[in-house]
Amino acid sequence: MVTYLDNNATTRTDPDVLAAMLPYLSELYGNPSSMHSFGGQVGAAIETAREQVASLLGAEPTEIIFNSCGSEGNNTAIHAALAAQPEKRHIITTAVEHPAILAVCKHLEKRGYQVTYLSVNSRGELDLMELEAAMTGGTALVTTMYANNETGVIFPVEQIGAIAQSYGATYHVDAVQAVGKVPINLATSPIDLLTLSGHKLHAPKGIGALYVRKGFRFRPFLLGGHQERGRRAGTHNVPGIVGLGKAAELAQIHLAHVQREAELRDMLEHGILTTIPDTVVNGGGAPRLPNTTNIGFKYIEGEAILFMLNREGICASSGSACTSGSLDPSHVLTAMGLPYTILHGSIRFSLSRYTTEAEIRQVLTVMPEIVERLRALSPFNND
Amino acid sequence: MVTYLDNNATTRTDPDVLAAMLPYLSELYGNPSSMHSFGGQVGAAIETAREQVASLLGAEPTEIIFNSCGSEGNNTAIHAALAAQPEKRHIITTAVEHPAILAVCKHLEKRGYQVTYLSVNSRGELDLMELEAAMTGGTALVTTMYANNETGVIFPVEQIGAIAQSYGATYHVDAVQAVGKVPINLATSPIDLLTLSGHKLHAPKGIGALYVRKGFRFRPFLLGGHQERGRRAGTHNVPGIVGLGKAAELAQIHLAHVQREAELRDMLEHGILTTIPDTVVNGGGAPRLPNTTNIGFKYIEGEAILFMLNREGICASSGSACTSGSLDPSHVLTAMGLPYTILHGSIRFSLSRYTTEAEIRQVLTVMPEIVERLRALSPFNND
Amino acid sequence: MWDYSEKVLELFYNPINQGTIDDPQEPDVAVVYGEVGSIACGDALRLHLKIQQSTDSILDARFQTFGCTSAIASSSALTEIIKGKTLDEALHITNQDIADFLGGLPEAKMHCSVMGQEALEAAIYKYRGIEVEHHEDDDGTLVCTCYGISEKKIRRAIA
Ligand SMILES: Cc1ncc(COP(=O)(O)O)c(C=O)c1O
Ligand SMILES: Cc1ncc(COP(=O)(O)O)c(C=O)c1O
Ligand code: FES
Ligand code: FES
Repeated sequence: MVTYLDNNATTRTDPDVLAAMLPYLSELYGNPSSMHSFGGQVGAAIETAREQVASLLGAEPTEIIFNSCGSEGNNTAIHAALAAQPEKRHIITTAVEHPAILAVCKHLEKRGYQVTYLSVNSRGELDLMELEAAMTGGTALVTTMYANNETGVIFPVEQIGAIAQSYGATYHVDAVQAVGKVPINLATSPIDLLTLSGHKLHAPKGIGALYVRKGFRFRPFLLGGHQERGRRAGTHNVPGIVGLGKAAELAQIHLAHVQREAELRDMLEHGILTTIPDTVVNGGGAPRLPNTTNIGFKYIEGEAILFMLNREGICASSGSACTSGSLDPSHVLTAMGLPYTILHGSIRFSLSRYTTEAEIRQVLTVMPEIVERLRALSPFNND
Repeated sequence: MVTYLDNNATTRTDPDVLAAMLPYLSELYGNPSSMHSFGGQVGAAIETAREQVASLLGAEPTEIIFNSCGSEGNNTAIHAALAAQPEKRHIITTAVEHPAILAVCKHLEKRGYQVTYLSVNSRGELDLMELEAAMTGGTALVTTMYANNETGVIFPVEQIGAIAQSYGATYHVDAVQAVGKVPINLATSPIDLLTLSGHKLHAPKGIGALYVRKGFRFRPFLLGGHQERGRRAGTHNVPGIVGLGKAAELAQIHLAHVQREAELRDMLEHGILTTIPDTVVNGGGAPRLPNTTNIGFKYIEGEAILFMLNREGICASSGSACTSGSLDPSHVLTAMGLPYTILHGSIRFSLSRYTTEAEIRQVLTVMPEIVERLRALSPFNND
Repeated sequence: MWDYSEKVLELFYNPINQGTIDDPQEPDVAVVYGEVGSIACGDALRLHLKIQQSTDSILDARFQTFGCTSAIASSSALTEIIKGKTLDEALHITNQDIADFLGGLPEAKMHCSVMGQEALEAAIYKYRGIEVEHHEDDDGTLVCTCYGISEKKIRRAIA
């Protein structure tokens, strides 16, 4: 068995989630859009799942659109927001968003949109004054994360949303890393659109959802059939939807115990910082998700650390999984203005409800020697 | 148990497919983009699936992009084709395409594109002279189905592709209904882009693939992370991909026995036509998929027939599943210029490799009485 | 996950010839080091050579590397390859030789081997008193040079 501390990359499908899905991967294979009751009965399962997801978010079931992943949710939200106010050509986002936001914004810049990328300070926090200063009457969309995938730093979404609202801009939140880890109540929030992804909260890969506030003039991104009340074409991913519903239900229960994850995370952080010199918690001074820590190990390189951890059966990451093919340092840590010694040597550990104290102890046991060995190789050590 | 004759709407996930997926829904939950070998090992499974899908199509593995469904494939293909030749503003498609093509074309018309909708004759066939006449140097894209979902009528894709090619247009084929039912060899074809959807060939819902010919200047539709070599963002739907790979492998084996399906289909057609008066096979004169029949029952209404069949545990459909919320007659049958008596009273039976002779006999047993009862109610009967 | 060969992983987990070389202050023996990269670009290699002056050959080689798995393995491989070679022979070693010694490198990681070749050149040129271009910024901090100077060589290596 591995020690899996890479839950911000993806999570284990909860066995109860899989159990809920299985009938829809075998006997109950009908198409919910079909006219026969064999297909129709599946429709009821989808509506139950919609209620479960809505309940986790404090939303209404009709405000939930099922789709295929967080990236689709982000792409869809941006396009929908621009379509809702086509005369406005300005977007505000942050420098530390996920590629599924940044790549769309870069693309739109080529199409004549103006994009403001808000900066973050060394703790990974936004400056709301900078946001206010960037807002104009031509701002169609403000899109920010709820919590950062690399550092876990939480943005003040309520305040950001209030500012967006006062300028008549749509506010979209990429909550892929936040859903299931912090309580969210959209009923009382200024958030218009919110993205979540199943596989980050113990549902399977290949399913996601987009929250669209009731009354929002939504335009679909994937065009075709009338599924999801014409808001997302494509035959329903019934097992995935049922799984996401169950996962949402379980996440809601688990939210009450998330403090345990934070305690294990703190134990990990404290252990590393006290036993290994020249280490620092990136974003440590800011409000953070309970499950995430991003630690900089000076003078050594992240990939080398990961391979050493890998040999011990410990899964962690540097940067986000979907950019791990790239050799550039994390755009998030770069935006935080961290020194090079930290930029190239930072590791993210992300816990889940399955993480045990024994696993944390294992990391604390092996980590000092790994760092020592790599530092012994490094020309920069003790320079 | 139901008699499931709605396999063009969706199919049962093959138990072997589910078995192949299960490890990736439980222990092997890693993200293939991660740096640790726990995630990395999953990448190998994805590449195996890619080879399986490529093999079914006579394509190379690098030509396969995994995505979430047929609708996404169709949306992506159209956008990619237009992005590849941005100066060209003309699209040619047919009047009988799936909504996932037609809705995109309608949308693009509003954006300044010119779209030609080729007509079909009463057998559902295209006129290649009409295609030739519509082609211009400004035609960016020709997009047609391989086989129609409602009638099973097969288009001459090789000939269409040759014409498109000679005018420098991209040729996209919506092969959602054809893959696994007819042999396809893309190595020797003029097809540039081809869409398939897993749940139509005994893979689960929520997974699809787009074939992109090597050398085609592809632009992604879903932007974000570097998955699928930068061609489709979003964490890989690993269980879905593995399932699609297995389903492709099984489909290739099954292709050798598809004649049995055609025989059962012919038995159904022949039985209905000989025992029930005023019936006709829509598209019957054209080359068709082995598993599909679309039968017009004059003087009665399709939905009523479906409900009667449903009471007997028989699943069939009128029109396509994803437009079944709509009350308009099928756009496919309408384009074929069929008389109103047939337009409103047509039923599609679509078989699969699971269909048994007993099931066909059951339909043949109940159908005459159903039609008789409904006709007895009808004011048009024996007009 | 990078597709590293067994050899890469072996030399990463158990690198040979790591460290520095003390100058023994013996006649006919010189100790030099060559350096490429910087902490800013995420890769840096300091290659130490012990040279027998009369034969113009390499008696010993050691490395210090800040970098990824393949950078560490490439450095270790390089020291193995060049030991016993004359300096002229060593100058003919290409990054492809390093990659071959390692049983291949992923395409995106070829530059890690280029770094080895460049450090070797730097060390030998320094020993021979040949000026090498320095890629220092105005304020004296190293800018990211490993891509700038390596781009063509990477292409050559991949082609
Ligand atoms: C011909 C055709 N194209 C596209 C689709 C859309 O596929 P999906 O439902 O997987 O998005 C379907 C089926 O619904 C179809 O029959
Ligand atoms: C903050 C954030 N947004 C979006 C995504 C994309 O989600 P998915 O991989 O489901 O497309 C991720 C995860 O990869 C994420 O961490
Ligand atoms: S009478 Fe019911 S649909 Fe028209
Ligand atoms: S040394 Fe730069 S990635 Fe290996």
